[in-house]
Amino acid sequence: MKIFPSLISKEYEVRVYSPLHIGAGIVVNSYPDEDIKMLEEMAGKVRRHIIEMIYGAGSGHPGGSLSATDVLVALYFMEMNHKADDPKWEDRDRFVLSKGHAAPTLYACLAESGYFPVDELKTIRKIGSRLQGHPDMRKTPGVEASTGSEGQGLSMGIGMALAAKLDRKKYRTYVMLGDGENNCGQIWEAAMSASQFKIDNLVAIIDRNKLQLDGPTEKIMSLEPLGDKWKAFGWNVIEIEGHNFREILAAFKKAKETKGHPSVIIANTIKGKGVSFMEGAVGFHGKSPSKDEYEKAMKELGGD
Amino acid sequence: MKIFPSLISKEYEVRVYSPLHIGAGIVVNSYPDEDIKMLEEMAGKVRRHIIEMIYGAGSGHPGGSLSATDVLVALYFMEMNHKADDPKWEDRDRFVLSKGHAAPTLYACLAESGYFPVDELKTIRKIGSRLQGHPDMRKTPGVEASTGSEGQGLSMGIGMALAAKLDRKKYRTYVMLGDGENNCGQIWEAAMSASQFKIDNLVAIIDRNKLQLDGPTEKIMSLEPLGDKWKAFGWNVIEIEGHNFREILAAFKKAKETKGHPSVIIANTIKGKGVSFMEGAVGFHGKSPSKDEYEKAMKELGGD
Amino acid sequence: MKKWELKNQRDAFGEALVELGEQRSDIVVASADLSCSVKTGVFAEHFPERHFNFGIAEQNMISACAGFAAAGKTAFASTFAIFVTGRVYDQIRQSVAYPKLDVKIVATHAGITVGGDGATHQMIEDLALMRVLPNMTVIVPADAPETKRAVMAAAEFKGPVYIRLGRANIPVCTDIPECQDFEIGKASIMREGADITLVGTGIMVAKCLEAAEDLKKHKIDAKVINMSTIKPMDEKTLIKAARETGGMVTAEEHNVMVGMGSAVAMTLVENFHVPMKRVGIRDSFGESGTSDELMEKYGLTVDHIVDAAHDVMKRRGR
Amino acid sequence: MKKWELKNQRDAFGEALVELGEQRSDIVVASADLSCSVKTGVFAEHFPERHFNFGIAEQNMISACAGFAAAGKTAFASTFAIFVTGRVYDQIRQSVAYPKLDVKIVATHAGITVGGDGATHQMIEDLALMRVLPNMTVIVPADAPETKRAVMAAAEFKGPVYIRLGRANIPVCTDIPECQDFEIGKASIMREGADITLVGTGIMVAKCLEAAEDLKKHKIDAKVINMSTIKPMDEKTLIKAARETGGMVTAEEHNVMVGMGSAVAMTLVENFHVPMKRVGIRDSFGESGTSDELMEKYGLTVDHIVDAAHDVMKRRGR
Ligand SMILES: Cc1ncc(C[n+]2csc(CCOP(=O)(O)OP(=O)(O)O)c2C)c(N)n1
Ligand SMILES: Cc1ncc(C[n+]2csc(CCOP(=O)(O)OP(=O)(O)O)c2C)c(N)n1
Ligand SMILES: [Mg+2]
Ligand SMILES: [Mg+2]
Repeated sequence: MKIFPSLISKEYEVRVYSPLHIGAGIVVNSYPDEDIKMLEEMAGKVRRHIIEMIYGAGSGHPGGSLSATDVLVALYFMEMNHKADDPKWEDRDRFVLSKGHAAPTLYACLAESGYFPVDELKTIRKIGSRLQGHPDMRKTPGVEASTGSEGQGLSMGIGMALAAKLDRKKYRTYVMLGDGENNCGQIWEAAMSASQFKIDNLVAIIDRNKLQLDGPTEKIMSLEPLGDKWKAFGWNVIEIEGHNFREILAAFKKAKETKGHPSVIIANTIKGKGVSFMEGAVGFHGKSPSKDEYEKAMKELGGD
Repeated sequence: MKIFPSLISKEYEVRVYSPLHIGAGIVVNSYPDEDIKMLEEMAGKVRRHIIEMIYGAGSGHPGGSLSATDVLVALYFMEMNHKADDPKWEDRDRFVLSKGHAAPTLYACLAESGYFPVDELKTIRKIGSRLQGHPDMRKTPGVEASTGSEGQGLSMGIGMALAAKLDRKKYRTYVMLGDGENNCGQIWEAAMSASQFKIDNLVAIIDRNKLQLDGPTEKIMSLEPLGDKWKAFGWNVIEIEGHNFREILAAFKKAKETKGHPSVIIANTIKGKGVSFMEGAVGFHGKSPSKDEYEKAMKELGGD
Repeated sequence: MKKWELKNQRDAFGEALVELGEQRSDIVVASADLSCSVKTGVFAEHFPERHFNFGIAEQNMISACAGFAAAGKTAFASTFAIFVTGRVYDQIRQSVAYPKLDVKIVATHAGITVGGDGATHQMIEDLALMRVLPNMTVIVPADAPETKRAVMAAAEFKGPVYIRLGRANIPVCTDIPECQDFEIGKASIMREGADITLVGTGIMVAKCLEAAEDLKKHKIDAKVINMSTIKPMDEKTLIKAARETGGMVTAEEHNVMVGMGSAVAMTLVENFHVPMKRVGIRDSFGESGTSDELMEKYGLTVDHIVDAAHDVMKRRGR
Repeated sequence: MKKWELKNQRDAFGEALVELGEQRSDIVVASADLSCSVKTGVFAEHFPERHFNFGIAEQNMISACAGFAAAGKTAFASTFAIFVTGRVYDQIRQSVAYPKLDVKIVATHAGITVGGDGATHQMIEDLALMRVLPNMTVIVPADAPETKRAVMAAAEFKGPVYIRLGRANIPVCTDIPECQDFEIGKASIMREGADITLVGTGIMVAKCLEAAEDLKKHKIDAKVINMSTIKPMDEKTLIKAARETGGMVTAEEHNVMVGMGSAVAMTLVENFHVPMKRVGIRDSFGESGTSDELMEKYGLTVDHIVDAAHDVMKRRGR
């Protein structure tokens, strides 16, 4: 499903850093401003859903949900082939939200794509709901993997991507990781094997918001030089600004062009993006806003 | 304990590759040939013990035991401060054999150091023995950590090295890893944290024998560029020929001089080293030799 | 119904850690990017140099604690129950339990009372995992004060200990003389009774006490046992109670397949078999919801205990 | 004593995999640097493109198999029991069991019969770990032929399955009509008897049969049940046997704290309680030694079963 099909064949321009590529660095393309604006509007809508969901549930993870929003909007409304009216369509691209605590972002994208009524979003975390606190592939249409325990999604993506190759299918698999999640050893097991198996139909996206639960990643468990780590594990590394749709889309394109290696997109983001007092605030990793905060957040996000 | 104390203050010469060091590359020193020869003779003795133990037990891991021999001999008979008559001496250097299946090498070094009678070596893997199939710190004097499930020893070493710092003790911690063991995610969790905690009293040694259980590492789960991986994880990387005592000792020295970073020594070795038909033979990863093979091996190793 | 005072087990844990830190310089504490939630952060504030945050790398944390212990420290490792048991079972087994090292694993956010986070965060199997491990001692304090006593006792004890705590504020029920001297391996009788024994652990102890009140109305006089050590189990107290009351109900916020109740069942069949019934989660994962909704849905209320007791009485023809 | 034919369960597993590979193109197989030992290598020879060796990275292997299953494959993941249960418990839980994905975990080298490698390689807790997992089916075939039948049945079955195999060559005891139609969840009665029931699983089934012969000499007529599915447990057959014989002995190469015997105990106390005794490893790690020495030392011989049976008979006053 391409919500904004007009974008597909357009050119766009962006700087991409891709160590495995000779001559990589600049991709010249351009998207019409008005189409990018449509994506941006969708992102605003998704962010408002996130705040409403978490406020309504009284718990959840706003920070990492907001930082991941633009990448997910780009995936669901532009990059991925998928059909809301046929969630199990065999040829659909797969998305695994390895950082499962950003479930609100995923649910908002799925609802806005038409997998279930937007109205159902408010049932998140409530008993009996199809929208669990962390993604549940058995309960929610459109959710491809059950996640929540960090570190496992990239491996799942590897299984899916290898299955695509076995079945000679064209679908691609996208996995979003938290940056803190890069602490998990299993990520590096997966990284090593994806390169070993030459899984070039797999794209990992790191939501590089520089915060994990207890504080800044570079203070808790330093990740830098992060790109060098992935490169040394055999990946094609693309580094972008993760709130810029032109860069996000360029990165997906670059990844698609890369053969023989898996690609990782390091998306530099801001935790809590879009809500001033949540931006870069470690306290909003896993806390629901108060009533005042809720109202202020909605206003900033252009809600009424 | 320095079995060959005459070596301690001598100069030696060797090429060392150490990416984190400015000006690294060459360390000029030299050891008297006759002292190196004594280490070589001890290595021969240890290798003969290994073959006898595994043949006597009818099971065990000759390949990785033989490749690790020279590094362990250098540690136990030259590099480490330890006392066989006081195994719990507080200031002793620690050694963790993370690749626990090379237990025979460790046991031979401990016995030859005097921790227990050399004669006891033949009880390995027998019921009631203090010498278990994999190292058991509760049963065997001199064994610092219980290992066997790969991937855990570096983390243990981190705890020991941090404890030394807390206690303001000078002892150093050495951990030997298999190269295949680098597949384990926990190794990379440990690698990341050792660098985060700036544990410069910790040295990891990778027995880079290019084989894991199912075949060549580069075929099963490719590790290269291995040095780049460790460097990207914040380690001081030293690459040496792991059967050359001059290089081994120079590497330990180089590691000791490195402040603020943990050091990893990639010791390029030959699996099965010293027994022609075991060298590079994947079949001898975990198989005891037949009677004929045993006799041939002992002969090649200078046994009678 | 008695109005309980509510307190948080995690706070009690944090408090105990600080006291221990003051008393003993050989105490070190390890976290895994959840130091605020599990209250090791409180220790970190007081003793920053003895607190180590391993990030989201629980395996490394556990084996590193084994290294600490091998070097003479008493190490506390703490994070959510879901991440400090199954995620690291092999590390606990090989690095800690097998060499009997002095590592204390304190799991918070155990059980379905975790609430909204859902099944992926609701650990209902940890007692099985820790019980089956040779050399492991397993403690489930009934409330906040007992948590503090248990943590202090665990620090005193030489060897691996697992302590299970919840997330929520829970009733204080151990403010009675019988519970003041916490002894590992010793169950406490919270209420005497002659007709049936209710054995609770953790959050379910207070519920057993409430159930006993309820049963009194039906002229059933229930003994209540707080089984705060799951392993080693206080078989003596159990067998005595079985003899005296002739029937037993167990209650735990855990999968009944292999939890405290199954340990009780084994003790009974091999020693003095009486009819019993287990209250607990019947072999299914949890889900999102409020604590109370989930306790109701998964069969963990006072009423469930009362019903189970009636059931056992009926099987005995009474 | 009957002279048993000895066969290897791993060979049977390899054979079954190749047959499955031929029958079904949706079968994929994953190894973790032990493909030769666990016989997935045989499948790899026939179907190299459908075999994936994940190296010494068991966690990645399990979650990747979940990904395979999510994409429509039936995935077999196999390595030593010690590395494919505790090492990856959280991965099995979250990636496989919770979403009920079609992943079959085949563990070889379970138990102390592993021998020389010692405690670190002797998995005696896996049945507890797998039993306590909701949605998991747990199978312990008694010998090589039953292994093949179990693997074929597991492939047919939709959802997560755990199969436990040993290392050694073991007696073929299921070459009887009662065992030919392997059905998951169905125990088979290997021998009728009126005085006591011996329930064995895995390698202990043949020993129960031998024990029954021995008991005959003492005029005790023992029924023998092969409990090849540990979960779901065939409670009907168990309860019926308890009613008919009034006493029970269980035997397993596993920690008795939380194994097959404890599952049987629970069924009994909650349904029809009879005296019972569990034969198994009494909550300690193993060690290096030969299989036979270890079976003797850790209480897993025919004599141990016979003694337990006498014990139960005595408790019943017979
Ligand atoms: C294995 C595991 N350990 C701990 C947690 C608890 N936890 C949830 S989110 C989080 C921090 C995640 O940081 P990051 O990956 O950077 O996510 P983001 O910043 O995008 O929210 C932690 C520790 C978990 N979900 N899984
Ligand atoms: C976690 C774990 N998985 C599997 C094994 C089984 N195993 C023992 S040795 C070995 C191969 C090790 O290869 P490497 O680390 O290169 O050791 P070396 O070549 O030095 O013998 C494997 C897979 C193990 N011991 N631990
Ligand atoms: Mg982050
Ligand atoms: Mg190797």
